[in-house]
Amino acid sequence: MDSTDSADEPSFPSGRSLVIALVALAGLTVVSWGAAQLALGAAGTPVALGIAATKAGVVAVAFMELLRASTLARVIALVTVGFIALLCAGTVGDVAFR
Amino acid sequence: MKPEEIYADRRARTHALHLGMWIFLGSETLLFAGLFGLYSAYRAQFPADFATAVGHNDATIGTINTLVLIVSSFFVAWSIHALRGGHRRMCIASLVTAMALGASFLGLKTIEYSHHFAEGIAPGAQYTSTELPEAGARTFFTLYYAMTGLHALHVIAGLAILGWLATRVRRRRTTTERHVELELGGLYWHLIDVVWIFLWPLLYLTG
Amino acid sequence: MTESPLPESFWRDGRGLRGWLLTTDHKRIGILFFFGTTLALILGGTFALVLRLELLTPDKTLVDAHTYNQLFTHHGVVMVWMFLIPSIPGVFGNFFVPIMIGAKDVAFPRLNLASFYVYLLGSVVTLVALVAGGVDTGWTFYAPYSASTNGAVGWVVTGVFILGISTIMSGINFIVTIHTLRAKGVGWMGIPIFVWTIYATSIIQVLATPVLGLSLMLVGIDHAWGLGLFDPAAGGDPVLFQHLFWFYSHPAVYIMILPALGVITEIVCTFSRNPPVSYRLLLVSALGIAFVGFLTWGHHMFIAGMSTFDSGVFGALSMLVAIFSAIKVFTWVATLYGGRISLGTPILYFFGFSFLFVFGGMSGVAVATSSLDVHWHDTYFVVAHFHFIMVGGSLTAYLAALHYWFPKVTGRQYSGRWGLVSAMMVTLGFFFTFMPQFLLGNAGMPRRYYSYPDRYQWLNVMSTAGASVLALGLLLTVGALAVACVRGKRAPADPWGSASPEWQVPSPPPQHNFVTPPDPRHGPYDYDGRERSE
Amino acid sequence: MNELFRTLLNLPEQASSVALRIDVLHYVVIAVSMLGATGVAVAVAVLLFRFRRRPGGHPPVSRGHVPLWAEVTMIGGLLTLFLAFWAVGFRQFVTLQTPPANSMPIYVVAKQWMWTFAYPDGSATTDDLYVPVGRPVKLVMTSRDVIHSFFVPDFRIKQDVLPARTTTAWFEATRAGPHDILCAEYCGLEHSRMRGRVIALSDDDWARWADSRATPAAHDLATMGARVASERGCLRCHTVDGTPHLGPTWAQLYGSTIVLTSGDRIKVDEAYLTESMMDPALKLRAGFAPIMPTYQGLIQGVDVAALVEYIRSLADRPLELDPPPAAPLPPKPIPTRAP
Repeated sequence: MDSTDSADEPSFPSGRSLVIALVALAGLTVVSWGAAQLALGAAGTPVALGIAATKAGVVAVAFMELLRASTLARVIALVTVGFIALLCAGTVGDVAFR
Repeated sequence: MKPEEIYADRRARTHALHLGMWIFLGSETLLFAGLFGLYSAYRAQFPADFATAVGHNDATIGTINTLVLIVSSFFVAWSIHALRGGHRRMCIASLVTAMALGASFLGLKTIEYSHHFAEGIAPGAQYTSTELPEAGARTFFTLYYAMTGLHALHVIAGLAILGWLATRVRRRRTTTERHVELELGGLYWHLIDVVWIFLWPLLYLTG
Repeated sequence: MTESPLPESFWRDGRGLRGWLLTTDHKRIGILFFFGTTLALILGGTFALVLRLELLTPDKTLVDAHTYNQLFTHHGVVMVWMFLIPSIPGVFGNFFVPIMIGAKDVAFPRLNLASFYVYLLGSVVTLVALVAGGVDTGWTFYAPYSASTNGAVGWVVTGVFILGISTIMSGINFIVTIHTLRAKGVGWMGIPIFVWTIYATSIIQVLATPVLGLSLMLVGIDHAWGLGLFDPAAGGDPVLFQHLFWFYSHPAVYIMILPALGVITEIVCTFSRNPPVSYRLLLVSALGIAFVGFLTWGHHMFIAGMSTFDSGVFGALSMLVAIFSAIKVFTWVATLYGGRISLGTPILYFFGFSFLFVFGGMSGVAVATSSLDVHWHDTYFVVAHFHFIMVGGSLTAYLAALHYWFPKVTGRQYSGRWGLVSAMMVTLGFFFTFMPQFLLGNAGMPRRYYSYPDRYQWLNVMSTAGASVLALGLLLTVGALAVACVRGKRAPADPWGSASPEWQVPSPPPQHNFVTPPDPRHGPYDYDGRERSE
Repeated sequence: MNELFRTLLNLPEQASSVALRIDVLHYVVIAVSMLGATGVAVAVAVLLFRFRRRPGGHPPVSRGHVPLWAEVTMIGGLLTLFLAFWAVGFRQFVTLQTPPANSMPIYVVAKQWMWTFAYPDGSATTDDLYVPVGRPVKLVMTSRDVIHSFFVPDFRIKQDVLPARTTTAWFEATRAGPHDILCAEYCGLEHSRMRGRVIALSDDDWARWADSRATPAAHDLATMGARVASERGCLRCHTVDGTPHLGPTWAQLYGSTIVLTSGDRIKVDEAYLTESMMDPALKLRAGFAPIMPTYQGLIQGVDVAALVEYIRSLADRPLELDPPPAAPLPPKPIPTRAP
């Protein structure tokens, strides 16, 4: 029963897609580690966070089945990220311009 | 009153439970928001010190831990996949593997903590190390302990949940037909993974 | 008088006390919350009275400075986290939201009961602080003072943290309920505005509360073991605590006021027998307030040593919130126009509310104007401002709701005459308590002052006088309603002639809310349609 | 007009150069608020009466839907009004935040529960702040314990005073006489008694007061700073003649713009100098090692003031070698009330 027999929803991720996701995540981790060794200086942090965001996306889509979840779930995901960004912006906007 | 009386059918209930879980996950994530806010503010205040302090952290352990959590996350996802396919034993096996990985994550964390304590790098007032720049490094490591500590608490909770789920599957309470709790528990474990995916570069890489 | 017992209703389930303590019926949980929050109101009110009496004279009147500092701290903590935040959602939200959307219960009944017991636990832990030495930090727990003071800070922050968990639980419950349990044919645009405001409130609760929980935990740990994250001596920055605190606590203001705005909408429509002049505007403004409320926290910190840049940004953003509130006010007034208005206690409360809320809100615009805030910040002007919103707004609306839904919940009517008297006493008492405080603030009397220069005395005396009238008014309300519970005339299903679903079920509602399945053909404000079909 | 409103609103006297301007905005905003609130309440009352349910019922009124243009005008109008408040208010706020260049610096140290003031002439007072009328005064403030807030209602100024950081406020008294100083940020048991007075003096009173402070062995704050510098061993790392050494030289340091390790540029002013004594690593100058210890709690407000004044006095010193300042001078007693 449990949403298993639901025609109107996209079918469950296949085992293969899970494996692919795992490989992708491991790969990105190594890339991120490598990038850190290059000492990119100022660019280092954005790069690292960019990769992290990509990985988070992979986990959300492949493992957490975010695309199968309801729209509200996707909205929540976005809002959450947005609010963390907001808080950081507010505090940095204070410290940096003091 | 009984759930059956409230909802039209079980699918409606499953939907509701998923919704509730997602909202809860959002709330959980914002628990870390404050720490991320502090981190970015202090980093803007002591850029140089933070860089040095990050460099002082053992990137190898951090990276291994990242891989460990990712793989454990995979096994949790796999356990759901297995159960949906009706492979009960494989489901249990992958859950146990995931738990083992989670435990080893905590093990590595403990080793790391002990190294730090040995160097007098303890949170807040207990911070005695002098080799690193005084002002920034102390703050960095206090935040480091707060962030990783809060995360570790979630890992422990996650392990408990996974254990509970494994026994439910073994006792045939959670089955191919109805396994919403497995999906929800999985979501929680993946969130723990996602949080760490961000903590790792901030605390180990961007030196 | 001999009177047949009330019809079968949720009040009786034949399980006695167990039936109450272990109930998962949203209506009963609402009642439990009513008793919890009422106790909190009485406790916090008592603290307030002692504070007011102390301020009768420029120096010691009743208590010493230390006790005074603890009293205003606990007054704030109790009122904010044990009364205002859970009051309307916990009591009326729980009771009516499911009925309004045609559901038999909330999405997670057990979670709902749990949220009550967590609330209870949190309250107890918070109050333990009173016997464990009290806390004198003020409800804002500003570092580094909160870390250095020797009070039971740990107890209070833990208690508030637990209360936060309860808030999040019920927030999740409401959002999911409104999303998944609307009866067939009840669309998003077919639910009463009150449901929308509870929805918006829940969103804020779920998103903001964790941030508060974390920052309070940090303060607690700092106080216990010297974490030093906000302690300048350890390179920490106390202003950052203020950022975290207000990131929650400003939105928290809207947690407290949004449900009140929903109640007012219901009352205005019912009593004027007019649909809201614009349903769309009301719901947009509710969600707007919820969202923009998150962008304005910095206006609490203009003179805290925050960067001028932030002051500019937050000052401008703060002005937006006022717009949304103004939209609501205009919609209510326009809704009255052309109505067939029957006068009753609830609508009288609305009359008081209309002045108090608008002036309170406008004084908010005033303090958000940065150069003026420099003079007003941390003076009694600010105290008066947020009491206008919290008491003149939220509490007034809470009392209005109490009188509006009393017949539905108890199945009995109360005396309109006593309702009128108490409503007037509450409104006037409030007015004379806090109007003088605006003037005190202008004159420059800082808040949290135990002793003050003599020139401030006459206004303080006036304020205390008003406070005692307010207290009497509240006692009178409680008394009148208590009497009505046993003596009141039997109330019909729909005494006010409303079209909203909760009035279409018997008073008091049966155990599973509906005798006949809810009829979605008529919207909650479709008065004529109802009449025709009856 | 002004007097009428000021009395109505129970505002204190306008004793600073900014007070009147701020009050005028105050009048406008409060008037608008009052009118708005009363307007709404009256409207409600009228409607409640006009449309009350009567036995016969009143003739039905056509209530068309609110046209979009009406909504837009209403919302737009209000938004403009509020943003106007913000614009005017923020400009005044910026004025309040930026002291005039020619203002006289006075160093303020707050502690539970008293205010100490150190003047350029090396003297210090407690709780009473003496200033000349008609001359801008810049307060360089720091706290020794928790957060306090320096509030002078008559001047319409207020500024939180933070530990381990300096905040500044400024005012120009326009009226002689005492003006209350109140602590506005809750700071513990005696918070409400942490009061002082600004004693604004007319020019000749000010001169007389200054003389009365002057002792036979009079020397100004800068000289005192030179003494403190040698006593505290500052000169072991900092030179005063431009010779490079462990720490940045003080010659021509004040007012210059330096580059920090973070890469940011910063102008060296009272705030930066004080901050660097309390938390040297916070804004470390590029090219120097973070070796300076913090003086937080080790050095009194007056000495800090003295050092800063001394460094100020070296601002236009020619960069040539000459002997560092004379050996320690006899310490000068500084009047401060025991905590």
